[in-house]
Amino acid sequence: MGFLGQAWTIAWKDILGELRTREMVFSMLLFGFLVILIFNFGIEPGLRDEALVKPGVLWSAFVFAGILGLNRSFSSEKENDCLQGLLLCPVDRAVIYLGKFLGNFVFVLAMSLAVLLFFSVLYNVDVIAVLPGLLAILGLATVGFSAVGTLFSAVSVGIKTRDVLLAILLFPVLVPVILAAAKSSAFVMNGEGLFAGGSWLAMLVVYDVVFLAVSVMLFDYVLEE
Amino acid sequence: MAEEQTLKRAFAEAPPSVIERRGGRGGGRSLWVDALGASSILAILFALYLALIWAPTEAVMGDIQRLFYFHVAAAWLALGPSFGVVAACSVLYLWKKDLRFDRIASASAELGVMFTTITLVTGPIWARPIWGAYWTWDPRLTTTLVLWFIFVAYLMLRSAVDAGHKRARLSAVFGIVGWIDVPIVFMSIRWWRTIHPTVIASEGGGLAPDMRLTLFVAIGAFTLLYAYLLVVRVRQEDLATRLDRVRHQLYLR
Amino acid sequence: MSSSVARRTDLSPADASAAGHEDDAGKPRTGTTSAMRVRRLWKYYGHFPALRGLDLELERGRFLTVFGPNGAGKTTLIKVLSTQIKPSEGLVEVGGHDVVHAADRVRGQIGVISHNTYLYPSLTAFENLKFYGRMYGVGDLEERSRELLERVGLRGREDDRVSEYSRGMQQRLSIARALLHEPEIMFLDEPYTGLDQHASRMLRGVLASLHDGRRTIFMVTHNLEEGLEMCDEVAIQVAGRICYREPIDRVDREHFGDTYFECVGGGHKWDS
Amino acid sequence: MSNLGFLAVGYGFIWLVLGGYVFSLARRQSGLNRQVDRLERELELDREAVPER
Repeated sequence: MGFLGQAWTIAWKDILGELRTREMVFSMLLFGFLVILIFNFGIEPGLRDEALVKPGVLWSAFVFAGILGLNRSFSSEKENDCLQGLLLCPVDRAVIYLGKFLGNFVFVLAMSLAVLLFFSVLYNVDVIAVLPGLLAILGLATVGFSAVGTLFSAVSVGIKTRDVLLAILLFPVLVPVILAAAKSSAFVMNGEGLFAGGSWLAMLVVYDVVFLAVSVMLFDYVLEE
Repeated sequence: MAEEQTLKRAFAEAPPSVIERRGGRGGGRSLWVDALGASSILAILFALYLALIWAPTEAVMGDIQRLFYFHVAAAWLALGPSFGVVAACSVLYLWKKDLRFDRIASASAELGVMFTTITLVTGPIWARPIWGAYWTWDPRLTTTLVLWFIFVAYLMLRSAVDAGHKRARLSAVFGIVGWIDVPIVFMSIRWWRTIHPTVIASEGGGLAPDMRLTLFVAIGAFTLLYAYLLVVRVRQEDLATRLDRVRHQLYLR
Repeated sequence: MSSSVARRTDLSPADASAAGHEDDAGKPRTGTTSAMRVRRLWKYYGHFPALRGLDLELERGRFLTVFGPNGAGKTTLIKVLSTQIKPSEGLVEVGGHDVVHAADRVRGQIGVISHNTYLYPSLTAFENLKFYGRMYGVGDLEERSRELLERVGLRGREDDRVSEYSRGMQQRLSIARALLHEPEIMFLDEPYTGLDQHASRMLRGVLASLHDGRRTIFMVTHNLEEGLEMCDEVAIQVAGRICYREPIDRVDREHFGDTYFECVGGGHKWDS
Repeated sequence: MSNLGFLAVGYGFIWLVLGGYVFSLARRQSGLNRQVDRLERELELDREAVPER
C-alpha cells in the first residue's frame, strides 16, 4: 500500500469512528450555528447587509467551530494510548501527519458546508448561485487551516491546558487565511466572481503549500521522545 | 562502573560550576559582557540626547514626533533580531539537539515581547494627537500586534510544558512556523488595507538628515541593549540549568 | 555506599564476553543470533537518568522476563527497545537494526503488548485489526484477522465495538493486534495488569503458544509468580541497570523472592 | 502644540518597561547567586564528612 493509501487509512479510521459516535461533528456544528446566531444579535440589522460583514460572520463561525475538531484530533488518540500504537506502525511519520490532516480536512469541510447552509438561510444569501466559487475558497482555506491546525494539535496534545493553548497558538498564525478567505468570499458573494479577488486566492494557495510542506517536515520533531 | 562515573561527574562538575560564577567563565560577570552593558548604556544616553534635544522639532507634528526614534527602534528589534534569533535558534536546536539554543531562543522571545509591547504602546500614544485615534489598522501596526500574539503564545507554550527536550522541541516547532508566518501576515494585511485608502502613506520617507541620523543612533543603541540583555539572560539560564543538574546528581548519590 | 550487589551480577556470561571485546562490535555480524543488543544505554528525563548505562543481549527465540520494582526503568527500557522513545546515549539494536536510524525496519518486525491496548474504542474488533493490518502492510487481511480472532477466542464478537468489550477481551484483542504482522520479536509490558483470573489464564495460554522457539519474547513485570512461569531467562532491573541475569534452570524458584529482594534492597541502599 | 504630555507618557513607558525587565533580571540573578552559595556550603560540609573523596 502506498504513501497516500496509508494516509487515507488513518483518515478513514478517524472518519469511521466519528460516524459511530458523532461526538465531534455534532458539537462543531452546533457551535458554528451558535456563533452565527450570536453575531446576528451583536450586529445592527442595517449593518447586516453590508457586503463585508457577512463573510466576516461566516469565517468567524468556521474558525471557532473548526478549532473544536482540531482539539479532538490528537486527544482522541490518547484513549487506550492509541497514539503509541499508531507510532509503532512501520510507516513514515509524514504518513501519520497526512492521515490526521486528511481526517481534519474532511471534518472541518463537512462542518463548514452545514454551517454555510444555516448561514445562507439566516442572512438571506443566495448561496446556490455562488456555490462553486465559495466551495473553491472554502476548500483552499480549509487546507491551510487543517495543515497548521493538525501540527499544533499534535504540539498541544500532551499539555494540560491544551484546549485554550491550541486556540492561542493557532489564531495568530491563521490571520492570513482568515483575511484571504473573508476577502475573496466577499467578492464572490457580491457576484464579482472568484477571480475578482485573484491575489487573495494566490495567497491562500501559497499559504497552503508553504505550511503543508513545513508541517510535514516539522511533525517528526513534535512526536519524537 | 557507570554509577561511579555518575558520581565522579557530579563531583567533578559541582565545584567548577560553582566557581565559574565567580571566576567569570560562563556563569556570571565577565569583561566583555560588562563592556557590552556599559556601551549600551552610553549609546542610549547619547541617543536620548539626540532624540530629545539635538534633533530638530518636526514642523507638522511637533514634539511628539520625538517618540518616533525609539518607537521605530523597538519595532525593528521586535521584527528583526528578536524573532530572527528565535527562529534561527529553533532550527539550530532541532538540528543539534543542544538545549543552549533553546535557552537563547526563549531569552530572545522574552525580549521580543518587551520590544513589541514598547512598539505597540508608543505607537498609539504618538498616533492620538496626530491622527486623532489611538489605533489604525495600518499594516505595520497590525502585523506588530499579530507578532505580539505569536511571541506571547510562544511563551505560553513554554510555560505549559516542563523544562527539557520536549519543551525545546515543541517551542522550536512553533517558533519556526510563527517566523514563516509573519511575512505572510504582513503581505495579507497590506493588501487588505490597500484596497481601502490607508490613513498614512509612508512615514519613513522624506526624513530630514538630522532626524535620520538620530534614528540610526537610536536603533544602534537599542540593538546594543538587546544584545546585552540577551547575553545576561542566557547566562542566567545556563547557570540555572547547571545548578539544577548538580543538584540532581547530588541527589542521585 | 557499596555497589557490590549491583556489580557482582552485572553481566551475563554472554554480555561479559561481548563487552570484553568491544572492538568486535564494528565487524559485520552475518548470521547474528542476537534479537537485541544494548550497549551502555542511558536515558535521561530532564536530568534524571532512568536508564544508567544498561547492557543487555538476548538471543533469538528466547523468552526473557525482566523483573524490577517501580521506578527501575523497566517501561523506559521496553519503550527504547520498541522505538517509542529515543535513547540519550548508547547503542541499541533490535532485530539487527539500530532503533534510532532504522526505526521503521525495527517497527516492522516487533509486536508490542502493553497494559494499554492501543485499540480504538469506537471501532469494532474487526475494524481495529483491519486498520492496523493495513498500516503494517499485511496481505490477505480478512483471513488473517479471522484466524487471529479465533486464536484469542473472540470469534463471533468481531463486529462488536471495542468499547463494549470487557478489559480481558480488550487485552486478548490487543494480542491479536500485536500478532497481525507475525512479528519475530514480542515486547510485553506488564500484560497482566488489570486482568481478572479468567482473562489472565487465557493470556497465559496465548503466551505459551507464542513461545515456540522461533519467536523472541521480552517481558517486563513486577509480578514474580506470573513472570517466572514460561520464560527461558530471568533478569532483574534496579535503578536503571540489569543487576541479575540467569537462565531459568539455574534459578531457584522457591527462593527467587529472596534473590529478588536482595537485588532490589541492595539497589535501594545504593540509591539513597 | 500641547503634545509634550503625550511625549512624556511615551518616554516614561519605554523606560518603565526596560527598567522593569532589568529589575527582574537582577532579582533572578541574586536568587541564583543565593542558591549557588547554599550549594557550595553543602558541598563543603559534604567533603569534610567523606574525607576519602
